[in-house]
Amino acid sequence: MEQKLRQEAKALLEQGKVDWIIGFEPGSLKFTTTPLITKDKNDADRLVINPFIVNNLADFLPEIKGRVGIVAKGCDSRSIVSLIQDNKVVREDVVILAVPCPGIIDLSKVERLVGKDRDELDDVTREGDKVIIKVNGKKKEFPVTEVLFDHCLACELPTPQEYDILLGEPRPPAPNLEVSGKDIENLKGLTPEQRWEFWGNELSRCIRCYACRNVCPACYCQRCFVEETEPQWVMPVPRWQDNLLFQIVRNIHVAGRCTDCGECERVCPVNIPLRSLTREMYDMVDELFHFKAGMDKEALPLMTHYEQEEAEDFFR
Amino acid sequence: MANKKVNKKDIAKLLNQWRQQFTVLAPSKENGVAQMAEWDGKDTSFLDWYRNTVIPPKASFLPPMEEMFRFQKDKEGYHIELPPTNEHKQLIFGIRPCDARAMTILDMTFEEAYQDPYYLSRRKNAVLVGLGCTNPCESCFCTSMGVSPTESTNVDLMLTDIGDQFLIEVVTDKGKELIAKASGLKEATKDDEAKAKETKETSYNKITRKLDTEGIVDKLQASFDDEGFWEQTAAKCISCGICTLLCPTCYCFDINDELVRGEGTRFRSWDSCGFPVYTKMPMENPRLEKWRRVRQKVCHKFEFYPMTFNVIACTGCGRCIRLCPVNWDITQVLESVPVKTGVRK
Amino acid sequence: MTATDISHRKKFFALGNVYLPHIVVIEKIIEETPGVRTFHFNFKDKKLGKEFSFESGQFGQYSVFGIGEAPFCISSSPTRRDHLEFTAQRVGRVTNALHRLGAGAELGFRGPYGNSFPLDFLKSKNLVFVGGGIGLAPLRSLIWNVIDNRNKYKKIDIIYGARSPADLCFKYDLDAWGKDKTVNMVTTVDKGDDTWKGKVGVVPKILEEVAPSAREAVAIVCGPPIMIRFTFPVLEKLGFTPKQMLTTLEKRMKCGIGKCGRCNIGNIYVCRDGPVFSYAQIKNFVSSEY
Amino acid sequence: MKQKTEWKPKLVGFLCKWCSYAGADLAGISRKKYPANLRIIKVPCSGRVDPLFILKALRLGFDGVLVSGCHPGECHYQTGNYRARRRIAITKRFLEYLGVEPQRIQASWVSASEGGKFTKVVDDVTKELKEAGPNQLFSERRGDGTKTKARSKGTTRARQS
Repeated sequence: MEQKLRQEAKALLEQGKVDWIIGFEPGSLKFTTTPLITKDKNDADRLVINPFIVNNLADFLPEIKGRVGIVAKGCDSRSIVSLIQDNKVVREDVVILAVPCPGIIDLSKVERLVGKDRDELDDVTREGDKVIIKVNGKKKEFPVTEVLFDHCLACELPTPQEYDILLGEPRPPAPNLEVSGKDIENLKGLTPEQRWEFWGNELSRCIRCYACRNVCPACYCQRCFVEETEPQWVMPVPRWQDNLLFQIVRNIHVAGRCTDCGECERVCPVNIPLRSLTREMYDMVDELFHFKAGMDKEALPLMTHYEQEEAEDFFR
Repeated sequence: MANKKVNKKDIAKLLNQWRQQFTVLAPSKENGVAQMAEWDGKDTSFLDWYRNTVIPPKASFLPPMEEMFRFQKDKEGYHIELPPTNEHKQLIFGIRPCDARAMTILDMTFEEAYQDPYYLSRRKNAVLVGLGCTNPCESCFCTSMGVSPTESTNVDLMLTDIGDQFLIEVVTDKGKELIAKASGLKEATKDDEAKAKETKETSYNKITRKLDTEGIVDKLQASFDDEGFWEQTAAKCISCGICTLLCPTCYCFDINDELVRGEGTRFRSWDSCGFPVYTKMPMENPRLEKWRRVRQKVCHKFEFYPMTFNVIACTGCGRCIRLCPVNWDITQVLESVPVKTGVRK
Repeated sequence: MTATDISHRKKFFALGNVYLPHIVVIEKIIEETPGVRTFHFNFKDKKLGKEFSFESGQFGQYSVFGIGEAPFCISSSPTRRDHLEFTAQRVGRVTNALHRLGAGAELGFRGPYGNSFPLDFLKSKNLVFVGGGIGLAPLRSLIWNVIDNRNKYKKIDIIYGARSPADLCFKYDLDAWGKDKTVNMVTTVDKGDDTWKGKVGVVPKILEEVAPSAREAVAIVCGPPIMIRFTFPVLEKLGFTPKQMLTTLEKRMKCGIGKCGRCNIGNIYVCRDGPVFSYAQIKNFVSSEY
Repeated sequence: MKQKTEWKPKLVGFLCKWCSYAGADLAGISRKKYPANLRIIKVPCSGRVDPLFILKALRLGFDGVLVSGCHPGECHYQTGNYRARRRIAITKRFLEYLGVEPQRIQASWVSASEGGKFTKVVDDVTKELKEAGPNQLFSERRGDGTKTKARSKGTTRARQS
């Protein structure tokens, strides 16, 4: 798969079919990859595909000028489709190099599983449905479902639907909503007061680095409402009330564009369980409006569209 | 003063003695995020898990947000009032040498020219008890920044792991006082000193990430206008504030007012040069482009700070590398700065 | 360079805290142009007002309580001290709020901050003031300062322009300087109207026409960045050396004392090391971000 | 005799100028009584109401928010009220999930001629808000991170260094 990707990427640049290639190259730390954004065909040899290609590269599309060949897992491809729906990206300007994705390994889960930090591990490899973790020379084996990201467990589209070049065999979806939705179920078991307190607590750690927003392909506004000063909607200080207000409104604003790629939760430096917000919104949008972001290129964006009769029960 | 030692299992006792006089802050890990937090009087499990905090200890001196003053309006006009002064003294237990050095670097900015009363009063009232690293992270590169993972330069007391005990180096007068008021400490023997020396050497050699900063100021100066280089360097940056807000030497801040039902407060809060609005003026923005902001971040630390204070504003703590959403690695960036002959212009 | 030595600067802190503002009262508001107002103010505490001193070119941080702070230069002259003045264009959160205030309203003020025009260097020289739009505000403090000490300086040229006659600020000053026989006052607009009798053309062009001599002269330039960038080359053509050209720069500032980080150009903090710079200094900045 | 004044919920209403705002006006003219606890903000269309407005109102301490627009099919701009319906629907549901009392987010269709309906809507909403009690969502008494231990899932080793 990797070899094919490198060849295709190189060819795309050589033939002038794209100006840029966006993919992954090995990162500077163990078990990491890093986005590679290049115009140089020689860089194509650095491209990799492995169980650690975490980033949703669609995030870079709106800011890049010119035609782009982009490596996309299923979730990334949904973000790309969503951007196309919103006229942020022109379909003809992207060449989607589709990676059928067996799920990405969540190193935080690995750390919790073996009680060691990621840089203390000797090796983490995936073999089919198992993951083999080597620590202090000893091998430990776990079902891969124990270390995949929650959003990967819930994945409805491992192989991009919208693509130009398919790398490897398509994988059928097999969402495990029971496991991936455990956190949300637990939250729903609490009283409203407890839930509000929970979120207040969680957001009290927020330092307002805006990584969740900046890493989100659905958050493409030139100027975010938190940065408005006339009026100042949200105080730009990291206080739980303002943090929570920011996060709630951000979630509502990306409703119908959030593809549950899980990036916001992954990048949060203070471990705020943001996916418990985004996924609930995702399910809610599906339930109310039968809409899933980025699944259908022809569908009208959620907030520009309506049905005559829907979601009316609470209107007086 | 001769060095002391303390049994690891007596650390709680020691901290409780200091707690009489200080608010003791120690590594704590609520919700999986390590930071210096008020010690509960019992838990010393951090001695096992603690490598370094996510939130740098600067947060105890330059908090993520703080009240600068309050204001009120009545018939006579506005009245300004300082927030209740926080006279309580902080003892930071377990600060790593890289972060302790960062405090010294921050002192330069806050003491220089105009004194910053908020930061300096906290700093003056605080004592730092360092704890040498024995298990540094893969992302750490302190030794390249002139910091040893066990050095005692910027703390008041320094602890070094010597097996079941810690060797305690008394570094400053403040440290001397701390020791004088503590019971249950023993004199360190020659053997202990030798063990500590060994720990220090081993730790030092565990730092594998290297960065050559020789001539970095000149190199950056020569490449300052190399737009192509900076654009390439900035390409994968997402302009979030993680690497700056969580950097132990970053100090940039924002000032904002809030008025709620006649009660006003002016806040100071962490800010980041990575944000586009940071330099935005109504009519123009000198650092609108991402590459300009990335350049500012790199050059502030490795070019401008050395020009002004003769010291690089980076201690190699590695947080920016570990926590970056896209693995933007400062060591790689600095190594890729093109070598150019001749000075700019 | 190391950090600017500020030991000689007057420190005028409330309660010894550099961030605390003093309360000042707006005494009068003059509408200069639509969207630009000059505020006359005095310290609420009269005693403080007497103790306060500043120099031409320095600025202050003004608070509209509950809204925030913004920096403006003190646009009145230290030689005329019955009140202080600053001029603000309505462009953002703080200036919008300022423009909603009336006489009698209270503001916060801290300062004076920054360096000032080097009066010793200007002494016994011919002075060429080049201003555009609201950029006349900092020059104005110096111009009055110089006029009030007229015998210390030689020839004075003032070249001032704005987009249209309606955009000319400080018309009362322009009149006064126009009548002053010891001053050569040239006013220009980019685009005139039926009643306009002055020159028409952008400031750098008019400057080239007026062609003041560079001999024993210093040019002091302030205006929008685009004007400043086009004015320096004209001055160079007229024979001015970079040391003979001064300007004052504007950046986003929050603290005003070189700490908060946003107004730097390379290792220079405009608030602490400036805002007055010579073109010779600017040329040496590591960054071209001025 | 001293009487304890009854607590009245503060309500902010975003009213479409083409219908509900006129409806409220009509209610006023015809001297129908509705509780005086409603602050009205006139909007060009219910579709103008960004969920941000609703959250901001709650942040400022309003006990409830009412968005009122034209009946389906009667929007001056054809589709504004349908779009509003989607937004408000997800806002209400999402806030409920977060623990906000559902009574605080209210919506209605009121035409320019329905002065009576407007009065009733405000009455009913006020009653419901009385049940919900004062809005303390953003007050320091709740959700203060320092007072309670959270049940976060990020428990052990993640991000410790």
